Parts: sequence; structure tokens; C-alpha cells
Amino acid sequence: MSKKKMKAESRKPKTKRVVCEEILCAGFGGQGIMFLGKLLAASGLEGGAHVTWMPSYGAEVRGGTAYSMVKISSGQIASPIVTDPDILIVMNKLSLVKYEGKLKEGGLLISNKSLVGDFPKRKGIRVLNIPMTEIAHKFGDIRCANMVAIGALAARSRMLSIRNVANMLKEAFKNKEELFVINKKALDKGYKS
Amino acid sequence: MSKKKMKAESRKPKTKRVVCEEILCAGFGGQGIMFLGKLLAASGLEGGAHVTWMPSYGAEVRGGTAYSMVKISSGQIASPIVTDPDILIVMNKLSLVKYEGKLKEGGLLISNKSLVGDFPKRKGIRVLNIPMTEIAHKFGDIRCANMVAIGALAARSRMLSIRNVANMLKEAFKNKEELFVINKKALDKGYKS
Amino acid sequence: MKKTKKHKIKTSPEAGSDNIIFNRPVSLTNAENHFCAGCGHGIVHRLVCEAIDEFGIRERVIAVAPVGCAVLAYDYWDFDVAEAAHGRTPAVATGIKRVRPDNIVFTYQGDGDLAAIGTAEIIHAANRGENITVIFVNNGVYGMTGGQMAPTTLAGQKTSTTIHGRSLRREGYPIKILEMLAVLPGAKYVERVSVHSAQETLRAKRAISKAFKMQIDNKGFSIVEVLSMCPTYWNMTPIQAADRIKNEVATFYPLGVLKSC
Amino acid sequence: MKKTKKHKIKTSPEAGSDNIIFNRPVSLTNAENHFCAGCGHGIVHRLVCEAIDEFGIRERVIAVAPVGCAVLAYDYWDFDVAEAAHGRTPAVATGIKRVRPDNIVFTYQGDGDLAAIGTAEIIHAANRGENITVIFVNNGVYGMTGGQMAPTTLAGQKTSTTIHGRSLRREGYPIKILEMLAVLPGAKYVERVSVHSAQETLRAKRAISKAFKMQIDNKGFSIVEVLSMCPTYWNMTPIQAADRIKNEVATFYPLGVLKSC
Amino acid sequence: MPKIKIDKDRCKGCYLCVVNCPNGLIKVSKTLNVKGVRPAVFSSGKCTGCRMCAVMCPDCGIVVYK
Amino acid sequence: MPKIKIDKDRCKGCYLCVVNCPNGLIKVSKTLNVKGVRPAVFSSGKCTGCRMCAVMCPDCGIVVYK
Amino acid sequence: MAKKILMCGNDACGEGAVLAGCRFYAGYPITPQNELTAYMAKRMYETGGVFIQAESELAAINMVFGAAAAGMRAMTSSSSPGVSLKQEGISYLTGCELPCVIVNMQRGGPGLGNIAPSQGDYFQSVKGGGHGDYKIMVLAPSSAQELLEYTFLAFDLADKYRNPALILGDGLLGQMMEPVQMQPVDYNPKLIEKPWALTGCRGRKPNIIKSLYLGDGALEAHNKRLQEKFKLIKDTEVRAETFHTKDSEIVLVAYGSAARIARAAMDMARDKGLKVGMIRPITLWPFPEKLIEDACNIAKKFLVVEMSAGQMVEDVRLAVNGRAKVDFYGRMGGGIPTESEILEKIEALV
Amino acid sequence: MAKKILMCGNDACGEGAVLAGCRFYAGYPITPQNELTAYMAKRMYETGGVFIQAESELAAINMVFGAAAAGMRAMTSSSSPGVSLKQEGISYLTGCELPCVIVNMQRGGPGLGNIAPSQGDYFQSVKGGGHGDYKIMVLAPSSAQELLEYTFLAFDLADKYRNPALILGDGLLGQMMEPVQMQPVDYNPKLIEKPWALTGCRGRKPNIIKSLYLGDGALEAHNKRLQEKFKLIKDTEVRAETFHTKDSEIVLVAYGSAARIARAAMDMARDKGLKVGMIRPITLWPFPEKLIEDACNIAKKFLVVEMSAGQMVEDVRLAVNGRAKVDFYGRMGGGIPTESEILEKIEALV
Ligand SMILES: Cc1ncc(C[n+]2csc(CCOP(=O)(O)OP(=O)(O)O)c2C)c(N)n1
Ligand SMILES: Cc1ncc(C[n+]2csc(CCOP(=O)(O)OP(=O)(O)O)c2C)c(N)n1
Ligand code: SF4
Ligand code: SF4
Ligand code: SF4
Ligand code: SF4
Ligand code: SF4
Ligand code: SF4
Ligand SMILES: [Mg+2]
Ligand SMILES: [Mg+2]
Repeated sequence: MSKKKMKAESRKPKTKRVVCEEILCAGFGGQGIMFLGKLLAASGLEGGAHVTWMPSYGAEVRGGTAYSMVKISSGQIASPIVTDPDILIVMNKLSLVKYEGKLKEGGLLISNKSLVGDFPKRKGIRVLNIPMTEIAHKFGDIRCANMVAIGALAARSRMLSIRNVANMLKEAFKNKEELFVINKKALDKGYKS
Repeated sequence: MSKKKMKAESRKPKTKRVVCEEILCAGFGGQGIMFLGKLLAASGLEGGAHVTWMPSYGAEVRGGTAYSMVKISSGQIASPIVTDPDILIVMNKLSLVKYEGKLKEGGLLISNKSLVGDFPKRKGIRVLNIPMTEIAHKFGDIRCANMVAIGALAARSRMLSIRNVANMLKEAFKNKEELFVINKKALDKGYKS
Repeated sequence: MKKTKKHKIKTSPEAGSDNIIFNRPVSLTNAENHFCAGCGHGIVHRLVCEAIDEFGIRERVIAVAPVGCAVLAYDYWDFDVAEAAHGRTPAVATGIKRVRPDNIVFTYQGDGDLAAIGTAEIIHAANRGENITVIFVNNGVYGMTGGQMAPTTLAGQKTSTTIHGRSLRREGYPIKILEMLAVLPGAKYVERVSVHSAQETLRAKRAISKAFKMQIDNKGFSIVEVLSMCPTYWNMTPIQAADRIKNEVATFYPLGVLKSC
Repeated sequence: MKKTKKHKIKTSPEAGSDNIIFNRPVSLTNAENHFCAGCGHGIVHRLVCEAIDEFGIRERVIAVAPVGCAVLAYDYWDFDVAEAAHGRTPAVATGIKRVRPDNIVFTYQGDGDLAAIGTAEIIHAANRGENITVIFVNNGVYGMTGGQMAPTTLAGQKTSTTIHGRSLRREGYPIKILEMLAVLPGAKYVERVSVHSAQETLRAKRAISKAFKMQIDNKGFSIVEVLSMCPTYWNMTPIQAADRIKNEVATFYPLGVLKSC
Repeated sequence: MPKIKIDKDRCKGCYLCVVNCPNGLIKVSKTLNVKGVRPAVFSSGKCTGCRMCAVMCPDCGIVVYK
Repeated sequence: MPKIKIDKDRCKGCYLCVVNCPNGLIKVSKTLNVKGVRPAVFSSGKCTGCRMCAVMCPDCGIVVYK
Repeated sequence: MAKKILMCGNDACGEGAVLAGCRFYAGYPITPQNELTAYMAKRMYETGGVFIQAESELAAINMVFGAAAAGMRAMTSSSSPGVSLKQEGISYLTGCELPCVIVNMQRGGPGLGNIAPSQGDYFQSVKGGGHGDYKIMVLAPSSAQELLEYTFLAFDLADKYRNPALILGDGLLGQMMEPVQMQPVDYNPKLIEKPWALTGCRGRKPNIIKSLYLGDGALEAHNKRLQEKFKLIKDTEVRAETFHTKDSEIVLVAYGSAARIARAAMDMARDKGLKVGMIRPITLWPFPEKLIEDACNIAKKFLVVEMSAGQMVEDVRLAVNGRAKVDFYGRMGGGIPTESEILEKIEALV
Repeated sequence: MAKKILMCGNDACGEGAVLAGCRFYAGYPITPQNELTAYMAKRMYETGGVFIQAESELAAINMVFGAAAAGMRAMTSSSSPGVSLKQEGISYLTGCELPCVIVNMQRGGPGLGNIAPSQGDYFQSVKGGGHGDYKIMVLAPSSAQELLEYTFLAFDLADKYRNPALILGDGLLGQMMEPVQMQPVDYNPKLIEKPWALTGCRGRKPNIIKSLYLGDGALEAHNKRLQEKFKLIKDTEVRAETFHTKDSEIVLVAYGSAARIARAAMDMARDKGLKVGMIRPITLWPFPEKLIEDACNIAKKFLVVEMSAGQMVEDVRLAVNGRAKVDFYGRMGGGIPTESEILEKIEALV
């Protein structure tokens, strides 16, 4: 990197309208929440978008709910922190309770019916209630419930294509063909739901 | 102490002429250089003067020459550091070599002939050359050579009286009558030299 | 300060049945702990409270909690607790005990806290013969920070900082701190126990009680090392983790009393 | 890096007589040292240089000097020297040795440096089995700062911070660091010697040579503790100080090889 | 007869109680609890009140009755 | 015959050489050196060249000749 | 353009070190920089470098001292409490003029605090948390890409001036994943000769690495040399990014994570037609005081945004020296300002 | 008037602690404050207090943490490198709101430096050498008498605000002997109840001493409380001495040892008819910025004198805020300015 580039210089402001999807994924520790978010971000990047992924703060406290935050945008991203998500993915009940209120008016809630149960109370949002854990269980590995969620999102996102997600999934599970197959199935199932 | 007193307040400047004697004592580690200086300061204080005593910097380096600095003044003392002494007491040769040049024009050099040997080269100063170690040896303890120096100084100082020095010496050696006696003898011997 | 009455078994009041023969000790709050499933910390937290209840000293106790997975101990313990900077736990305990010798002061420390960053502090507290009790939870990893190697990690064990397994050549030997402490005349009671089975857990309880008793009797420094499961960063189920202690960890770190004066 | 030719006794060149059978080693500069009369440091400084000359490794050596009375070692040693923050000497040596394994790296440390503030560093360097040599000068006080208690100060000994003598109850026990280090498998050669007499000094020399030899042969961590006189802060003449080692210090800290692998 | 009571929603599903009951009286539930795990359940039987299960529970999820 | 040479002004007067000479060949000088101490002096005699004096000197003040 | 890789800032920083030729790392785990330690464990293994998980942060910084003294490009990393423990070591490194790179992924304080992102260690970093008169070069990246690139730079600067350099990040930058372009074609580590290094004295006089100066005036002379060096660095190595400073009445000043957000707020404000610009110091020390001074010619007001109670704002005030109003907006203890909070503050200023 | 005793500053400081009711001291030897450690060893023994020669400065500050948590007036002391090692502990003490007194008898740095007097740790003391947003109260005595008196004050302030207080001296003040009046009749330690202290939970809910705040926004709320406290201290506890500020065109600003000498230079200058005054901050934090601001109404120039490369001068500049010229004269690495050097500087300014 040249020093000059780093020295003081003015830049043109980016003022044209950007499309940005902000996603919050939440669930238990073991539910692959971090992976879920990373896969979303990677897929966004694969599609040429600006992306950030941010975990819930580190590992200094055990247990409880974990969450990760993803932004996929056509423009530069300022903060990776998602305070009022466009899309909320909740894998367990506690997460719904904790984050439901943060979802934007008109936002999309993707909820894991198997553990969250009935519809949330809130009005004015779009809700997808899918028995992810049960579906995953049927495919033989309850850990791929998160893939159902991604599939469902990919079908509705403005920033993600199912092809990019599938590609990234493949890369994540290279040399683990068997796992890939199961996860891919879950992804497709979600896409169709 | 009252907070008020410590708060911002102006003071009258002390501009009247002050008398201040600045003394540098130097010698080997074992020659009682620190004690010498402290006794001078204590005696000055006993006489109602402002005093400071400052050792050569601490104990982090062994051996070599040690020195201590004393200021005895009719006014407040700023820095205890003596850079150009009015009086220089040297107990060994190295000290003479090192500090002779710092003595003020017209200053007083009190030199331990036993270890320093011949007169210094420098002109324009007053010199007292006393075989202190030999005298002390005669009194039975070579460690009281420093008292000879103090005695000699007390006879010439504007700020010290031999009575105050003797009192302070007594206090320093209380419960050590025997040591006091020897040191007192050396002191008197110096005073008369 | 007067001692509260001594009582043998005292269980949490809200249980409300005379037929109860085992329940949460009163010194343990009802809060659910934040530990992972099968984590040994949960067991050790309870054992400490059982010992405290046994001697009826809850109101005299001042605990020093570590930085580590047990950092939230004050949420679970119903007595005075101080936090300590990572590893300085025994120094903090020393400060407390010296100014309040009638209180019962103990530290609770992980193996990173005690055997790595806090090596000097534990050794010198023991050497000074501080009249404190140390509960040392050895789970062979840094749990709180995500499963890095600890000084106690076994040879060959994979962690996030030894992805190819701990190499004796590069990372040195799993450290036996108790064996070192036992050399010090200031350390009066030194025992290693484990919580990998009910049997061993009962033994662990006795050791912890003994360690507190030493302090109550002004006998000086006591330490109990507890081999403890970290299923999460051993990448195992809790049952596998317990088995690992039995078959591997306790083989390397032999259980038993190393010293008792 | 090629080794220089090995030679048995090489004395300083300026002596200029074939008849000389003992003189300053070449690795020792001609500078007069700043130590007090009869200080053991002066002897140990020379012994280290004798060992280095014996193996002809002066040009390969990198020393790490402590903060302590030996802080000016670089004025006396005619090879590369790094200063280290007080107590961190073994950490600095570790950094050097790991990036320059072909150099011979040793630390020279006082008992405050090694057994107090640097406790964690020495233990973990030993435990990692760093292939370094440690010369540990135990004079039972903090010489440089004016004779305060050291962890090694004997019971009852008066120092500026224990004016009524070290009390085991308040200040704890004189610490036997070597006995603790010997527990660690990473420590390969552990010996305690003394310089209170010519006989013992010759033994000390052999131990120091052995410790360097261990490193040259890539055998791992070696440490030699040298009981050493501090006449100044023992308030004694050098001869009395030497006698005190013989009669008191070496009784408490027994001389000999604790471990040799 | 002695028996135990397991706090279903407190249980984290470590199953240390399961393997430590000398009489094999504790089983894994078929349903998930609020934590999303299958809790341990007491399959009533010849419980001796030996406390081994409770001693091993890291979550104070077991009360033993005589 | 073996002998030693003591660097008078280097000597700090610790006298460790004095007590370590098996043959008592080293004495304390009557005069002071530049350091203000009475240095050790070799009182020529049946020196065996055993080096003990030099080994003990903390100040490298003694050279031994064969 | 080479493909971008999704990478967290901690990993990017580690890779930057590897590319810069760093082959010695010593560290002690602490959130939120654990990925960096783990990354270095892996990469040092792969590159034949040295990785040591030290017994403490103190040991780590002093191992780095040793490796640096022996001439190696060496690094340590930690987060706030751990960096506090390194202060003595940093003072020694500076006194001994040893080049090395220290990374601080700041978290919420004081004390144990929490593990959320923070900028509470600015004073410690730029004023000197250790003892004595010294300065270290402090670089403040604001993205994963910059964590990679400024780490190169930090090593080059450290070697060039024989002085430690600090990468001042935070938990957000360390843990966030972003696309990083991994092969910057135009970087070659400026590996220079180190004749002062301890390598054994074969064929030369012994080298000594020390910070002790006992002779009369020796330490003062040493300090004068150091101050001259610091002056040279100040004159040569200031780096900053400016936005619209030529036409702005209000100038934001922010670094690192806060700068990302402040910049977005600036864009929002400009969209609303407000004349708002921004200065992002890249080097926190040396601080771009000249740039700020110059900005005073146009700007009437400055708004400093930090994730702290107000630390860098003092340096801005020093540079402005009364010529404009300097306002502050901060979030503490892990709080992260939002674009709209900053925008509100801006609007209140106009 | 009671008789004055010749005493070194270190001893005076120790006696001040004893009189203030301090009954816990933990420390580790370091020049130039060894007399203080030795003094406390003796006096704690005599008063039935606790003296611990700790294994390190880290252990010492954390022992003080423990004693303070248990409600005792506790103290530790050290000099520059040792105080650097205490920075993590100081940050914890502040986060946990524990009162205690820390003494730093500064010496020359950076690194090992030397053992001569210095004022190179100003930044560390007042800006925060540890991590996170915190402040400690910093008192700067300039004589043995003040070392005695400010040590009382430090304990009282620490308890009052549940915050550490630091006595910032130097080797000159610590080692110099001066006459000290030992029985100040008007001092009674303000020993207050400490219901938060750890004493065992008999008859009350358990007390917890902690700085960890994990809940959403909890640490930020904690920091806000701390900042409010710091604000209160700033508003209440500023202390300084002023000389001739009402008629002076040139105002010297100096603290501690440097202030003694600067004052003498001021007197010399006034003897020569120059309108020179002086402000001596007694509290370095909170800094007497208001006094300096006020002085700007008359003064055209400030001359800051420090035994450093220029640290307090930044706080003076911040207070002056461009309204007057601020010049600096400093000596580093143990150098001590002389009256005539300062006078020369003054004369160059007129
Ligand atoms: C000074 C400092 N360094 C590092 C950390 C980060 N840290 C927190 S806990 C911990 C170690 C945890 O391991 P251990 O003590 O074994 O406890 P466990 O979590 O395994 O029970 C570390 C390194 C810290 N908080 N402070
Ligand atoms: C961090 C730090 N703490 C304390 C000191 C002061 N100090 C210098 S040397 C020393 C101890 C000296 O004792 P020892 O290591 O036994 O060496 P000796 O002088 O006895 O040979 C101390 C405490 C320091 N320089 N740095
Ligand atoms: S990480 Fe390990 S030690 Fe920490 S709570 Fe989980 S299982 Fe227990
Ligand atoms: S003080 Fe002691 S250790 Fe230091 S030089 Fe003197 S005799 Fe040697
Ligand atoms: S008390 Fe004993 S027998 Fe009964 S369930 Fe528990 S372990 Fe089994
Ligand atoms: S031991 Fe406790 S937490 Fe574990 S399975 Fe049994 S009841 Fe559940
Ligand atoms: S060489 Fe031996 S015999 Fe000769 S003087 Fe020395 S000690 Fe005595
Ligand atoms: S051993 Fe050396 S210093 Fe000591 S008396 Fe003999 S010659 Fe002198
Ligand atoms: Mg652990
Ligand atoms: Mg020593």
C-alpha cells in the first residue's frame, strides 16, 4: 500500500441510494448461529455486495443465547452492529422474546416453529414460521436447522441468491461431502418453504 | 490542615537578603558521608535555620564515591541540590578530583589530608588540609574522621555553632555513650584545627 | 465477630419438605448458572457452598472470584464476594484476610488464573502461609476465552492455540502446581480431587471441607485442586469428558492428599 | 554460525606472560567492578566468563542481565548483553533463544529478580524446557535497593524491612526455588553451589560449566543457584559473610545436584 | 420409598446423573425443555435415595426425598 | 617457584584471599591504597600455585604464576 | 482485482504480520482478540516462525523484547486489561529503542469492564501509560482491510525508527468479518539491516541493549536523542484521511470504529445539505494536528466522536487552540454510537 | 509551635499515612522510595497494622485492593517502573470504586532509566496509564511537610469519593530531608462508615465488589455514574497555590520539586523588577484549569516548568485555550532545572 494513498485526501461522498439488508440471527449456543451469519455474509460477498458479520460479544460468557449480525449492502457499511434488523431469524423461544421488538416495522421474521412455537404477538411484520428443527431432524442432523432458515431467507432477500448461498455452502463443507449433502437438502427445503 | 489554607492564595514574596551556606560532602561509602551531612543539617535546624539534606541518588549502584548535599539558610530553600558549593568537604582523593572544580570562587575546601594528600592545584579558594583519618585513628576509630571535618567547619561557618553540633551529636549517639565520647573528641579536635 | 450456630446439613428453605435428603445448599442462590451443560464448575460451586453451610460460616465468608468461567460466582454465592484481576486472586485474598483475620477467606481459581498469569501470587501466598483456602479448578483449558491451551493442558491435547496438539517440545509440560506447592512449608494442606463421578465428587466435598476446617482452625494455607470437565472445549459430551478425566487426566494428575500438616 | 576453537584455559591477553596459571578470563573486561568488597557477584561474574572461555563460545553468547546489583554486567562481560525489566529476565531470554537457537543464551539473576517478582517467568521458562542457562545468585537480600528482605532471607534475619528479623508467621518461609523447579520435567539440570570458599567456588565453576554444556548439547533448561555473600547488607565483614554461608545459609539451602538428566 | 425430583427446565441435558445412578433410574426425555434440550427424567423405580444423581448435577436440578 | 601478584589498587580489602590461602601467605598491608583500604599483600614464601587466593578474589586482583 | 476473502479483523491483522515478515509472536488469550492469538498459533506453525502462548501479558511483552533485541520482527497482542500489564514493558522497549508491534483490541473498562468494543485506551496509547517521557507510534485502522495494511506499515515504521508501534483497534474491528483483499501487490516488507541486534559478537564489538543510563547527564542526553527521534516521526509520519474539509463548517473528528459511523453520519448530513466534513486520524500519535489547525480556517465547529468519555478530544482541542468550538459526543463502556445519534448532534450544532 | 523534626520526604509520607489511620501497607522495594517501605515496615509493626513486602508491585496493588475491599485504609508505594506495573490494578480499583492511596516517587525513564528525580509520569498519573475511562485524584506535594499533610488529605479524599488517590512525588522529595512539623493539631482523619465493605454478610445482604458489568448498557451506566463522580471531584476538590497572579504578565506553572525551584526563580525575577507570578497546582487531577483561565485575563505568557519533556504543559494549553502564549522549559531523565536556567527563560520571554 502506498503511503500517499493513506495520507490525507478528500473523497467524493457516496450519496446515491444504497440497498442494505440488516439481519439478526439468534439462538442457543449449539444451533450454529455464528455459521449461519457467516454463510449469509459470504453469500452476499459472492454476489458482489458489501458485507459485514459481527458476533455477539466474544466468548467470555458461557451459555445463554448467542446472536450474530449481518449486513449486506450495495454501498459501504458503517457499523456492523444491527440494532433494528430488516430480517430477524430466531432459532429458539428466548431469542424471539429478546429480539422480536427490535425488528423493523414491516420486517421479516423467520422463526423456528419447533422451538419457538406459536406465532409472535407483534403486528405489522411479515412472519415465516417453519419447524426447522423437525425438518432438520428428518434429514438426520438437527444441527442443519439453520440451513432451513437460510433457504427461506434466500427466497425472499433482495441481496442474496440461492445459487450463491449453495456455492458458499459447498465451499464451507469441502471435503465433507456427506455433511454438505444434508445441509444442502435443508437449504433447499427452506428455499421452498 | 485546613482545606482553605491549601487553596489558592497569594503570598508576599520574600525578597530580603538571605544567608545560605551550601555544603557538599564527599567520600567513600564507609566514611560516614551521609551521617556527616545529616548532622550538619540537624545542627543548622537546631540553630533555627532552614535546612535541607540530600543524598547522592539512592542505593541502586554500589561502591564508588558517595556524596551528600546540605543547605543551611536564613530563608526558604528551593532546591536541595548543591551544584556550586560554598563549602566542600572531601574525605578521599577521588572526591577531590571529582568535585574540586565545582567549589565556588573563594569557597572553603576541607580536605582529608590522610587520604587526599597534598594541596589541590586550584587557586582562589580557602583550603583546610587536615589529616582526619590519622586523627581519628588516634582516637581509636577511623570512622570518626568525619567529625573532625564537621568540627573544622563549625569553627568557620556562618550558620553553624559548635554547641548546636555537639548537641545534635549527643542526640544521635544517645544510649551509645562510648561512641559519643570518641566522636566528640574528634569534633573538638577539628574545631580547634 | 460471633460464629453462627454450627449445623450439619442445611438445605435451601424454599424446598419446604422435611423429607428432603438432598437439595441446593443455602449458601447457593437459586439463580441458574451460566455454565455449559456438564461443566464441572457447577458441581464445584455447590460443593463449596455445602462446606460453608456445614460449618455454618456463610456470614463470615469472603470469597474472591477469579476471571474465568467462574467470574459470575457472585451471582450464585450468597455471601460477600470480591472480584480480582486475572491471576491476582491470592493477593486480593491476602489483603482481605490480613485485615480481617476472623473472616473466612477463600479464592476460587481456574488453571489459567492460578497456574499461568497468577503463578507468582499463588506460590507466594502459599509460601507466606496465608491462612486462606484455595479452590483450584483444573479443567486443562482456558474456558472463558474460548478453549486455548492452559499450562495444565495434557500433552497432545488439541486446543485453539495448539491445533496440532500440545507439543512438549514447543509448549512444555503440563504443569503440576500442587506438587510444587507441596514443597513449600507454608502450604499446610494440599489435595487433588476430581468431580468426574459421584464417588469422587463426594471425596472432593470432603477435601473442600477439610480445607475450610484448616482455616477455621488457623492452621494456614490450604489448597484443593479439582479436576473438572470442560466438555465444550474438550469437544466432548459431558459423559465423555468425565470418562476422560478418569482415564487420562487423573492418570497424569494423580488424585489424593499430597500434604496434610 | 561456526564455533570458535575450543580451548581449555584462555586468560586475558594483556597479562603477557607464559608463566601465568591464573588470570582474568578473556570474556571478562578489564573494568573494575562496582561491587562492594567481598561481594559474591564479583566471583560469579568471573566464573561465568571462565565457563564461556572454556567452551570458546564468547562470540555465540547472548546474556540477559537483571535489575539488581548485577545490572551493570554489560560493563564487565565482553559479549552481547540485553537488559531485562526486573524479574522478566527468563522471558527476554526465551524470546532471544527462540529466534536464535544457535546462540548460547543465559540469564543472570538475583534472588529478588528470580524468586520474587520473576517467579512466574522462571517457573514457566523451566516448565517449557527452554534451552537456556540460568545463573541464580542467592544472597538472601535485595542488594541493589538497600538490603530489604528477599524471599530467600533466612528466618530471623534482620533486613531493612524486617528490622526485628524475618518472622515465619508474618513473612513466611525462606523459599527454596530450586526444590520447586526440580519438580518440573522441563528442568534438566538443577544444582546449588556456593562461593564462600575456594573449594566451593571451584565446584561452582564446574556446575556453571555443566549448565552451559547442557545448553550447547541442546539438553534443555539448566539452572545453577549460587549462594553468595552480601557483606554490606548482612552487616558483616566479607570473611564473616563467607562463614555465615558455610554455617547457616548452606545448612538451610543444601548444596549439591538436585537434578541432572 | 426414596425418590428424586428433576427440575425439567433447569436441566441442561448433561446426563451425568443418568450415568451415575447406580440403579439406572434416570432416562432421557423424549421432549425438549425451554432450553431446547431433552432433560433427564426420573423413571420411577427402586430408588435407594443414594443421592449420587444429585451429587453429580452441575445445575442443582435434582432434589432427593427419603 | 610459583608466586602471585596482587593488583594493589584494584584490591578492595575483602581478605577472602587471605583466609583462603592454605599456606597463609597473604597479609594485610599497613598502608592504604587509592581506594582508602589496606590491600592484601603477598608475603613471599612457599606458594604452591594452588590458585585458591585468585579463585576467591571478587575483583580479579590476583594473577598466579607457576 | 484479486478475489476478496471474508475475514475477521483479528485474522487480517495476523495475516498482515505474517506478510510483513513477523516470525515471532507471544501473547496471552483475552477477548476480543482471541482470534488473533489463535491465528498466529496456526500461521507461525505453518511459516516456521515462533508462537508462544506466554504465561502472562508481562511475559509476552518481554519475550517480544527478547525477540526484537535479537533482530526479529516480533509482535504481541492483547486487549485493554492485558495491555495495561504491558506498560512497563512498553516503556522499556522504547527506552531500549527496540522495534516491535503491539496490538490492542480495546474493550470496555475500567477494570474487568466487559468485552464490548471501546476506545477507552486512547490516553494510555498516545500519552504514555508507562513511565517516563516516551512515545509509541499508534495506528488506528477502521476496517479489516486496514488491519491488514496498517500492520505492514506498523512493522516498517517500527524498524525504521527503532520504536514500538501500536495497532489500536477494538472488539468491533477485531471480531467483525469483512471482505479483505489479501494480496496487495505493492507491499514488500522494508526489511532493513539491524547492526545493533544481539546475534553474538562474532567479528564485532559486543552489542548492548539497555535503557539504563547512570552517568552524569547520560539519561538526559539519551532522552534528548529520543525526543529528536519523536520530532522526526512527528514531522514525517502523520497520516489521516479528510473528507470535505475544504468546504465544511462542521468537521467531525473520529478514528477507528467510531470513524466508520461518523462518516456515515456525515454522508447523511450532507444529504440533508449540511456542510459537514470529517478528519479521520490514522496515526493517533503522531496526531494530525496540522490538518486540524488548517481546517480551522474554514470550520467553525468541530465534533469529536469517540467510544470513550472524551480522550482524543483533548488532542483536537490542543490543535484547535481556541480558534473554533470543539464539541464532543461519546459513548462509554462498550456503547457504540449510531449514525442517527451523531446526526442529531450535528444538527444541534448548526 | 511544636518542634520540627528533620525527616526525609519518604518518612514524612509514611507518617502521614499512619496518622491518617492507614493500617495496611503492601509494597515492593524500589529506589528512590525505599525509605518509605522501610518506614512502613517499622510503623505497621509498632501500630499493630499489616505490612507486607509483596512478591511484586502487581501483588502489592492487589493486596491493597483486598484490604481496601475489606474496608481498611490501605496504601502502596513505588517508583516509576513499579507504578507502570500497577496500572491494571489501578484501573480495577477505580472500576470497583475502592479507596486507597498510591505513592509514586518518580525517577528517570523511560525503561530502567536511572534513579534521579523526574516528573516523567504526569501523563500516566492524570490521563490514565491503565485501560478505560477513569480518573484518580493526583496530589503533588513539594516538601516533606506537604508529603505528610497531603497524605492525610489523600486518604480522606479517597474514602470520600471511593476512588484511589495518588501522591505524585519524585526522588528529590522522597529522599531529601527537611524540617517537618509532626503534630498538626488540626487533623483528624475523616474515618467514615463503609457499608459497602466486605466484612461477612452477617445481618445484611451480601456485598459484592466488582467492575464487571455484562448486562445490556450496564457498563455504560456504571461509567456514567463514575463520570458524574469525577465531575463532582472536579467541581469540589481543585487545589492550587498562586503567587502574584493579580499583577503578573508572565505566569510560571510548575508542581512538586519543579515548583520549589520555579518559585525561587520567580523571586529572583521580581527582585529584578519583572512582573512574574506563579501557579502551583496541588491537585494535578483535578487540574486547576479555572485558575489558569482566570490568570489569562492579566497574563500574556505562561512558562511551564517540568522535569519532563513536557507533559503538564498540555493541560495548561488546554486551559489557556489560545488566549495566551504558553512556553515550556523542561529537563529530562533526571535533570533538575536550576533557578538561573528558569530565570534566563523568563528573561527571554519579556
Ligand atoms: C489480564 C487479563 N488477561 C487475560 C484475560 C482474559 N481471560 C479471562 S479468563 C482467562 C483464562 C480462563 O481460564 P481459567 O483460569 O482456566 O478458567 P476457566 O474459564 O477455564 O474456568 C483469560 C485468559 C483477562 N481478563 N485479564
Ligand atoms: C519493576 C521494578 N521493581 C523494583 C525495582 C527495584 N529493584 C531493583 S533491583 C531489585 C532487587 C534486587 O535484589 P536481587 O534481585 O536479589 O539482586 P541483588 O541486588 O541482591 O543481587 C529491586 C527490587 C525495579 N528496578 N523495577
Ligand atoms: S467453557 Fe468449559 S469451563 Fe467454561 S462453562 Fe463451558 S464447560 Fe465450563
Ligand atoms: S550490596 Fe551486597 S550484593 Fe550488592 S554489591 Fe554490595 S555486597 Fe554485593
Ligand atoms: S438417589 Fe440414587 S438411586 Fe435414586 S435416582 Fe438418584 S442416583 Fe438413582
Ligand atoms: S445432571 Fe442435572 S443437568 Fe445433567 S442431565 Fe441430570 S438433571 Fe440434567
Ligand atoms: S596460589 Fe595458593 S599458596 Fe600461592 S598465595 Fe595463592 S592461595 Fe596461597
Ligand atoms: S580477594 Fe582480592 S579484593 Fe579481596 S583482599 Fe584479596 S586481593 Fe583484595
Ligand atoms: Mg481452566
Ligand atoms: Mg539478592
